[in-house]
Amino acid sequence: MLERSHIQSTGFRNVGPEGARTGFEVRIRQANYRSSRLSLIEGVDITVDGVVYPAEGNLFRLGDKEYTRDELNEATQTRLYVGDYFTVVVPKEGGLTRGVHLVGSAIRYRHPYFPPEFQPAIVRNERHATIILP
Amino acid sequence: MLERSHIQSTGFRNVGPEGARTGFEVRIRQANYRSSRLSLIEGVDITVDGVVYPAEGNLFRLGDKEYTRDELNEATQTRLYVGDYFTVVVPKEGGLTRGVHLVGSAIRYRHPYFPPEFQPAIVRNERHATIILP
Amino acid sequence: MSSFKYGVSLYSYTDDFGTVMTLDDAFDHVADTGSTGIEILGETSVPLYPEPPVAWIDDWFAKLERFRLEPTNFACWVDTRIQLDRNMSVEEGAAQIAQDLRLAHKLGFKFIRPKFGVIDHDLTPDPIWEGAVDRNLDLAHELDLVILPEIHSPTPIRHPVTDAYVKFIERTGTKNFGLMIDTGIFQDRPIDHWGGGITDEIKKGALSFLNGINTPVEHLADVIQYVPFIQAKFHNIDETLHDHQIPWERIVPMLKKLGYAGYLSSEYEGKRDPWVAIEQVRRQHALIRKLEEEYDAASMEAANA
Amino acid sequence: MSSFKYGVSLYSYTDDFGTVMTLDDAFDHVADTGSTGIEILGETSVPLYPEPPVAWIDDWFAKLERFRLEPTNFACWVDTRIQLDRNMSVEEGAAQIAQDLRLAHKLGFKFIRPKFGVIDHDLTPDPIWEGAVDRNLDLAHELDLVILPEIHSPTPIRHPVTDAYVKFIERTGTKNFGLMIDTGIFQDRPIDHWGGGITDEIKKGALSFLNGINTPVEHLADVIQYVPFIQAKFHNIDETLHDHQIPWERIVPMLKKLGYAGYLSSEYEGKRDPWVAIEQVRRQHALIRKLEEEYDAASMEAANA
Ligand SMILES: [Mn+2]
Ligand SMILES: [Mn+2]
Repeated sequence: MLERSHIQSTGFRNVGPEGARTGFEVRIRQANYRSSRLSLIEGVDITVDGVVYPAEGNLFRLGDKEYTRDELNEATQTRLYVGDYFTVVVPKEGGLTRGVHLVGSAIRYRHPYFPPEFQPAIVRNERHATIILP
Repeated sequence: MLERSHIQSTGFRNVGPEGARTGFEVRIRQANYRSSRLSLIEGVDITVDGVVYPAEGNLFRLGDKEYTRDELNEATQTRLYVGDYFTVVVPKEGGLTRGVHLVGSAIRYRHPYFPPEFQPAIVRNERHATIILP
Repeated sequence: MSSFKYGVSLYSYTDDFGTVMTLDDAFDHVADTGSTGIEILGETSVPLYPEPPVAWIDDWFAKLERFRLEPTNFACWVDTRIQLDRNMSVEEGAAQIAQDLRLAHKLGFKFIRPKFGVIDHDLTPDPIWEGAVDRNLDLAHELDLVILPEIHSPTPIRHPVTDAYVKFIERTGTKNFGLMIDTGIFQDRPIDHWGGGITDEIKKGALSFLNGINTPVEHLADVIQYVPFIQAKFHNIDETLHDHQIPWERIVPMLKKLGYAGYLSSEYEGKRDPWVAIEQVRRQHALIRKLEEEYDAASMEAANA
Repeated sequence: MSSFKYGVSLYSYTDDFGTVMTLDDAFDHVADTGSTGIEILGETSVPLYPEPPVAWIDDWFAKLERFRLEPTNFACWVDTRIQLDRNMSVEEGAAQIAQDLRLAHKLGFKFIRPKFGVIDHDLTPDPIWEGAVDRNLDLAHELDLVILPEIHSPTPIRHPVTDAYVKFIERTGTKNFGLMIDTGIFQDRPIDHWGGGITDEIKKGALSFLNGINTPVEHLADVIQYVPFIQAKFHNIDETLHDHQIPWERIVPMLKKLGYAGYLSSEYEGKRDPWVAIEQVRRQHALIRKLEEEYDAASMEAANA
């Protein structure tokens, strides 16, 4: 089972070798009521302590596979299922400091059954989450 | 998975044939942090809309087996596991009316590692729950 | 006297599913309401949709039997704006519907509800809908399934979108295409806690979502002959069994008067706090059953007078 | 320089387990803290305790490998007041401990913590404890396990109960019995949100539970030679990594000074709202690791000066 908040406590961590971190990642649950073809997800913006890391620079990971924004648009037959999570990988030299951070996510969903002016629909979440290993 | 409240929405229902109900039952999750030998549970009082149905008159059901209070005391090797629920069966001619009721439960736990003056420890819960079929 | 069938759509448990509830739990909750029918969202409830594992399908039928439930409607989607730079063709739309018909049939369902992408603010479905459905009428007939687009707020009953569906039925004479009514169209008071998937931006831009479009229940008479299934949308029922948005005290007598004997399948769409939906669905069943019994009792009395 | 080992007790996830969390999830949460050890409550975490299915045991070891965790302490109970009208005999107590030793060993644990029933307000353990343990020292030795009673608030380090355990160790010369410290004994400010199992009646009658008994951290020196494992009890750590009850800034340097190199196994016992424990445990690990690094850096500096 996943945490109710979109952003999960577990999975918030630095990436890359200790002492030479290359970035951090955030685990997010499927925030829609139905599973989504990846091509309907136009990327995810991440905010940490007020600093925005826009979708354009982030990778989207599902299982073992990482996707750029262009690759998401091609993945019409791969689904993010309800009850599953994905991970947003954010490049940032040195990673994040140890401690509690205010983390935000903005998932850009395209819902074909919403009127064109509401595309993409931005689904937001914000919470505190903790980096244990700097 | 069970509801966080001890008293569950599902499982609150009348028992006995329609039109000639003999009582009602309430489903309650294991409210302790560890599994309990049934002999450590000294019964469960139920309250509905202010009317108390004391443990002495109720049956305790785990799986398919029903226990009186004396039978609970004998069941030293049967356990109510964490993540599991039990059902309290309350005799009441005609059952309960259709609609939302205020339901309370008071589980009488005996915790051997608490001082003798705190035996049994009464664990209470209260919530609204709905009878659908009168 | 004809009577309603009672069911629950697992849409009611949105956000609970995957955080506090498994599919097994959902079956238990639905069955304990006294329902006979279960409605699912294909993509949501079926693991590895569109190709669930064989073991899961076996377990699906074992659960139906154990909980004494029959599959009712299988909700699905035609994602017309499938990619940023292109829309689905009629062929792709038809293939999507065929896939859902076959899966729904394999799982024992009677209806599918494809949700088409729209092209404008009026929620006009992408014009591929007609060709995509047309090409599937024979398959639906063969599999004994009815394809039901949903009449959903802010689209009322008397509206070009609904008219186009009715015209299609009349033109083709098909029995495998009909209308599903979502009772959200009768909402006559504002929603306090929205549990649908829309964002703050959309709420600001489309107040009809929140205020309700208050379709007169009398308009049901226009289309009831084409309505074999109803989603009983609601948002908040309090401890006195008072619904704060949906006028059941007008909907139930009208449906009874029109002889509706199909499902009322609960679609809770209120506050998304964990576990709230379980209790809300139970309240709705208590409320609608009470109103139905009151109507029946009054009819009986009138007949005996 | 010796350093702590980091672990988590699944007691931290009380109330989450079975409502929002499976055992698989718990492994994931523990591993993601960077821990190497997992502590369980036998009766809580092991299905069909004391006889888990063979398939579950296989899966247990598969999970340990997948999440790279080692089993640390296995918490268990000696329910002396087993029935309303009688207490356990020494033989029954010994059989209970033997059963837990065997199961803990089968699952790869290094320690068991039997919680004995008590006979008075001072929490004096039922006198059967000594005979029941004595009869198991050979078995514990054979299985390479250490039996650890817990020094738990309101019982401090300098107290007849602790003294009796130490006397037992000295008399028998055993290496298979020791002390577990629960850091709740160092609590020096009142608890705002209690997540333990006690009721309102007990809270009113035993304020030391809530206010803390403020055992001086210096007293650790008396017993540290007998302490191979510590439960890192805590209740509330805020966004600035400030613990509102437990003085880690005094505990960590004292443990380092005493050369403690065993586990600190998180025992969250605060607010029991769903999912709160997951984040609280992470904060505790960030806090203790920070204090340990600060101590190490200061020692290094002093050595280099
Ligand atoms: Mn609907
Ligand atoms: Mn402890």
